[in-house]
Amino acid sequence: MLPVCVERRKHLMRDTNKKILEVRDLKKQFKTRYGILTAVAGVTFQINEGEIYGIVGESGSGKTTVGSMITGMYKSDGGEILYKGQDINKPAVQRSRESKRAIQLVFQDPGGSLNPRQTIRQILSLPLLLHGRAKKGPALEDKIVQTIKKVGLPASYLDKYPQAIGGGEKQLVCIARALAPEPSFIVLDEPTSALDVSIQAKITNKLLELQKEFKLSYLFITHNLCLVRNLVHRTAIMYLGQLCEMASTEDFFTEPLHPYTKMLLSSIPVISEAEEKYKPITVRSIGEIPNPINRPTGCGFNTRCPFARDICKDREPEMIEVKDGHFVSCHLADT
Amino acid sequence: MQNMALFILRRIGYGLLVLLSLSFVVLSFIRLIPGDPVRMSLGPTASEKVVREVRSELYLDRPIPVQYFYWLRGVLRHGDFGKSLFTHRAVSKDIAEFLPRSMELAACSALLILVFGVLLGTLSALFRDTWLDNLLRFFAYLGVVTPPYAIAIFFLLLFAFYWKFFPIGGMPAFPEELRVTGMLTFDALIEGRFPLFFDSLWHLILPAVSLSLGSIAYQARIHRSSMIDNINKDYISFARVVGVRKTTLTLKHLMKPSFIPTLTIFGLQVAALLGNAFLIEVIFRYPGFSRYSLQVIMTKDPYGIVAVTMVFGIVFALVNILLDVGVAWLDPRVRLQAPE
Amino acid sequence: MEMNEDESHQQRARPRLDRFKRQWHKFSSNPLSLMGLAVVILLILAAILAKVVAPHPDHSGLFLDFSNANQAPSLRYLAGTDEYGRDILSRMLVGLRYSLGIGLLVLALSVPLGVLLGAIAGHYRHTWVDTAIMRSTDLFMAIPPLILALVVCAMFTPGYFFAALGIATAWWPWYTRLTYSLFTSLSNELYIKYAELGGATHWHIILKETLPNAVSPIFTKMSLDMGMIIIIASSMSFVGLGVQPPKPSLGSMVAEGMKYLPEYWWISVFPAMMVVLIVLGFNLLGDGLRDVFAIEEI
Amino acid sequence: MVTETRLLEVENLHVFYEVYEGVLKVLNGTNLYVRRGEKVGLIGEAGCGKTTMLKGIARILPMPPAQIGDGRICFKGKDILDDEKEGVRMVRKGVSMIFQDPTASLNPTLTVRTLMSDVLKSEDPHMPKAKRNASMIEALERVAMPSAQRVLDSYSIQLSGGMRQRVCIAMALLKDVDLLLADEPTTSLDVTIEEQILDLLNDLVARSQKSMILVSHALGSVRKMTDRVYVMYAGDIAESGPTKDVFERPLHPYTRGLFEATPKLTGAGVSDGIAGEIPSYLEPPEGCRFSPRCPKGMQVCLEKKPPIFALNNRREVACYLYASNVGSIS
Repeated sequence: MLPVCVERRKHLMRDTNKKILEVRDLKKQFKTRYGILTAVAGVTFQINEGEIYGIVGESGSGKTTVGSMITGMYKSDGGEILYKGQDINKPAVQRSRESKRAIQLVFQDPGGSLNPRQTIRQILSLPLLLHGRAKKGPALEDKIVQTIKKVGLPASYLDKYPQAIGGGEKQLVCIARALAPEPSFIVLDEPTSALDVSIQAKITNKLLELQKEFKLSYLFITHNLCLVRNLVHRTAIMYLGQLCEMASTEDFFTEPLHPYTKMLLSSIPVISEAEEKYKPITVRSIGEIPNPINRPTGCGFNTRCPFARDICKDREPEMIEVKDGHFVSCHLADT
Repeated sequence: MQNMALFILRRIGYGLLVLLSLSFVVLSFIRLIPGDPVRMSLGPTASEKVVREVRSELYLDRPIPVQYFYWLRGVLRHGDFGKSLFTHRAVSKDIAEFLPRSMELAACSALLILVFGVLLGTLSALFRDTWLDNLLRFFAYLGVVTPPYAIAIFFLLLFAFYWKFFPIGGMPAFPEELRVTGMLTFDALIEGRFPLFFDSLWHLILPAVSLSLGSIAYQARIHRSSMIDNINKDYISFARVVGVRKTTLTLKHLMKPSFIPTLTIFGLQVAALLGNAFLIEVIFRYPGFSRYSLQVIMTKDPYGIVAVTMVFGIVFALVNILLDVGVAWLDPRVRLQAPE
Repeated sequence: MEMNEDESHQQRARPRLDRFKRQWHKFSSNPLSLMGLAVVILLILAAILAKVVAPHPDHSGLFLDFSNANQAPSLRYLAGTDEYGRDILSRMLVGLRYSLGIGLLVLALSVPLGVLLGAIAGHYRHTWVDTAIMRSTDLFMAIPPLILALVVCAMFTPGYFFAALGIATAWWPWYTRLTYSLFTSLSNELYIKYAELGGATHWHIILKETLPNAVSPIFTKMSLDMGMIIIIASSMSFVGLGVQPPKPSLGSMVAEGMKYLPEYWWISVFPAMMVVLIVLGFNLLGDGLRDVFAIEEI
Repeated sequence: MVTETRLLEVENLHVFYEVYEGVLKVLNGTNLYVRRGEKVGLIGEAGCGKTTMLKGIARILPMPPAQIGDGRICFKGKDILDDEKEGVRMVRKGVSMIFQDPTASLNPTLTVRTLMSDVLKSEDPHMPKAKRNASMIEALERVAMPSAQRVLDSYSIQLSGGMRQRVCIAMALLKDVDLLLADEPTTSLDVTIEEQILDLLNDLVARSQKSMILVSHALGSVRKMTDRVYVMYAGDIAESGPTKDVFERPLHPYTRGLFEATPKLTGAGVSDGIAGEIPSYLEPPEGCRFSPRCPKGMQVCLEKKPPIFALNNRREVACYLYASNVGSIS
């Protein structure tokens, strides 16, 4: 009979649905004047075809670094990134043309991700030409008009400069640009947090619509838990470069197991009585997020965890599957 | 403080490296150009043998790296920058004689730039868009636009010839026994020779002012825009709302951050000052180092030119290092380099 | 609703023209900038038509007329005459041509080289290319610009082209530094990261993505520098390192007039005033451009 | 405990900005009041004039672009707008404010000790140094600052976001003020740190009977912290009333749209938001400024600016839908 932990690990690997992206033990460190900053310390998760996978975390949790490594912005310091089984864990420049086309990215700040000196037409023509979706000339023009119509913007916007349109519309152009090479996987790095509530709702609904229409899979990175509750199929939460808990969104919000998830859920200010009752038993937030340069030993959260015990200080917890599809990385989880 | 010392050491090391490579470039550059400086300085009458002799004495006939080696050894061992063909004596003597006089002029102008630049800048920033601000900005504009030599001529016409308020130029004779630092005004002061002190100061005012007027104007403009930037910053309104008195707010909270860009631009101004001084010294017949360097450059005197570039390079590097230290002291973000 | 959208799309609005109209509107709202532009255009015209406009065109060459030397400004000689009886106004107009010429020549020599090196160093930052280029600019900027210009210019036989070459050797590093800082700060803009991620060629990123955003500060610096260069050029011709006599240059005319202060003050004063006018024009124009482009950035 | 006397009353306040393109008519006759000991919320999307209102009250509106038109701001019964010097003196004594970005609120070139001692010196120049040090340490301990002594000697860049905001709160409460204005105090902080700061603010204000205006576009923090709330849209007050009441039964179409568009923890999906864009202040729409985007827009809304209809239980709403049932809630 296999020891318990190996049994659980085997289950982790086998999965019925077709996997589009799998990340295994991904690591990333940055050299700074004050020492080595561990941004990502071993992260493992999979994303199935047609699924919206959410990564939630506060600043310094490393969620954006994970997203950047998947799109090839940084070189990672270890671990693998498998896109449809093929390892693409190297900077974008060295990746195959196919994987560069298949994975696209939408940044948080719409204003900063559009070149102010180019018209929307020029902005959209770059991805189309780069990934061979159209040749120069009339075919390109039709493809551009078709791309901008996908996100519901009128063709007259093509002759405008980014400064001339509103924040929400700029983000729609960024989404159109990500759709241009007809990718199958899009990394969305806090796409709506720079926008107002009402425009945020429009963009979120448009993303859902596009996901169904083009059978895309998303990696949705954000710090806004309410947004994740309404948009994402499976949620993971990161703290100080490590995954703490991973589950289907329903389980994640109804039965949080990891103390940090409980603390985060109870700290969110909500706007309706129903939500108040929905929150787990309150775990009061104490202490500050530690400096990633001198990480606490053992579990990253032990400096702020009300249930921390000696074992948490010296040994790093392992990711265990407590219930079907519900993984948690905490020594006290399975008691 | 420890990383401040490291910061300075690194800058000095780097500055030396740049100066050495500069000296090599300039030395080889001179050797490559046509024309024979030795023949030019000794005149057509000198015999071929004498010319060859002088040339070998100055290692001019040897390959460039060898000549550079001997020159460097001379500099490092006993500060001998080689012989100037123009003044027919050791270049280091020329430097000792002329450099302090220019330092005096440059220091005086630098002081004027800093004091009046900041003063006018602050005034026109605090009284923004009033008549005073517009007046100061008009003069600032005039100063930036008028070349130093034009200012010198206008001042000469107005104060020296027409009103005869200031001397026309030149400097009082430098009594030999007084030479301590080589700066006439300074030596006269510390020796207590007040009539000489005032006389030399009087000769110094017109050249210093005309040299620095343009820079004062530009400095005032930079300081004014930096003050205005900082007035609208959140930390000023927060300090005001929380209850900091208006005077403390302006003198400490506003001045200190606004001084950072001012100091950086001041560094560039002083550097440009060293360069522009040569015209002023020519117009006012001021026996300074820039005039000497001009003559040396015109007569293509090899060791003279190398020495001149070295001196300007060293002064330039020192000024930059001093200012970097000043900026680092002013702005903890630079000094402490917080981890990102 | 669907139909007229396509129609409006057909008659292709010219985005670039709209942007230029907006910029012109902002530029012309500031009277000072307009004045600067007018002065600059006037000077350029005067320089081109110097021979036609000048009252005594032949005075700018070999000409002696001791009978009316050192005449005070009069109706016949608006700016008076110098010690050889040559009309100062016409010599100033021809001198203007040389001053503007040297300004453009220096920019033509230093800007392309500086911007190219700065762009390459900025794009390939933190590589050996970056260190090589930027350290060599440190070398050229180790001594004051005027001294370097003098040293280089004195190497060759004094002349108009070599004076420009001298100033250019001291001037190109400023453009390398400016372009380098622009390229490095633009490199962490998200649209540049996006282009790199997508696999765009280096050539495309430098020319099509980064340079258009760097052009406006460079352009503003060029017009501000024009004034500075003319001051330095006139200072050099003051000591005889520019245009050789008898051809007129503003700097040398001021120098010659020095000897006759204060009696024949006009020999020095009028050329100096012309230099001031040139520099004033370019500075006003430069400030106007900076305001227009600054608004563009926000 | 909230008393009836009105500490602050803003009546018909007009504020406009002269900018390059023209005149931005931001506040177009806005009314607001705060009773002594009451915590009032001000919610609305970015650019709706919340910060202009606060800065107008604290008299730190940058005067060259901003202009205060007619209208009165009565603080402790006295209008602080008519007599410039006296008004500002009263505000400086009785009102304090904290800003959204703690990093930008602290002078980067000065240590925390210099910043705080300057405030104390301006207050009472003859206070001996030892006493000043003691009150600085005490102020920092009041905001639960770990290792107060080390923080005093460090620069703002050496502190974390949460600690910087605590320093700002400590500085704001150094002098004994009646009204604390908080302009989005926790927007730039993480969720867990935000909760600590909000609890801290709650204790400090409640314990010392101060009144507070909390401005935020994060609706949850306002619901948690305030007794009464104003909803602002494009420079006008859309509606106001007791916080619990407004959050449970929003009346104004804009408030309804806002609450529906905000994603909920219970996960009932997100509405499609509010159609259209925020109007430009250069030529604000005639009548009700929300009319172009309002699903229930009527003809009268387009012509005339809706007055504020007072319903019972302190509820007020500026919308013609409720013109008929003044005094009762439909």
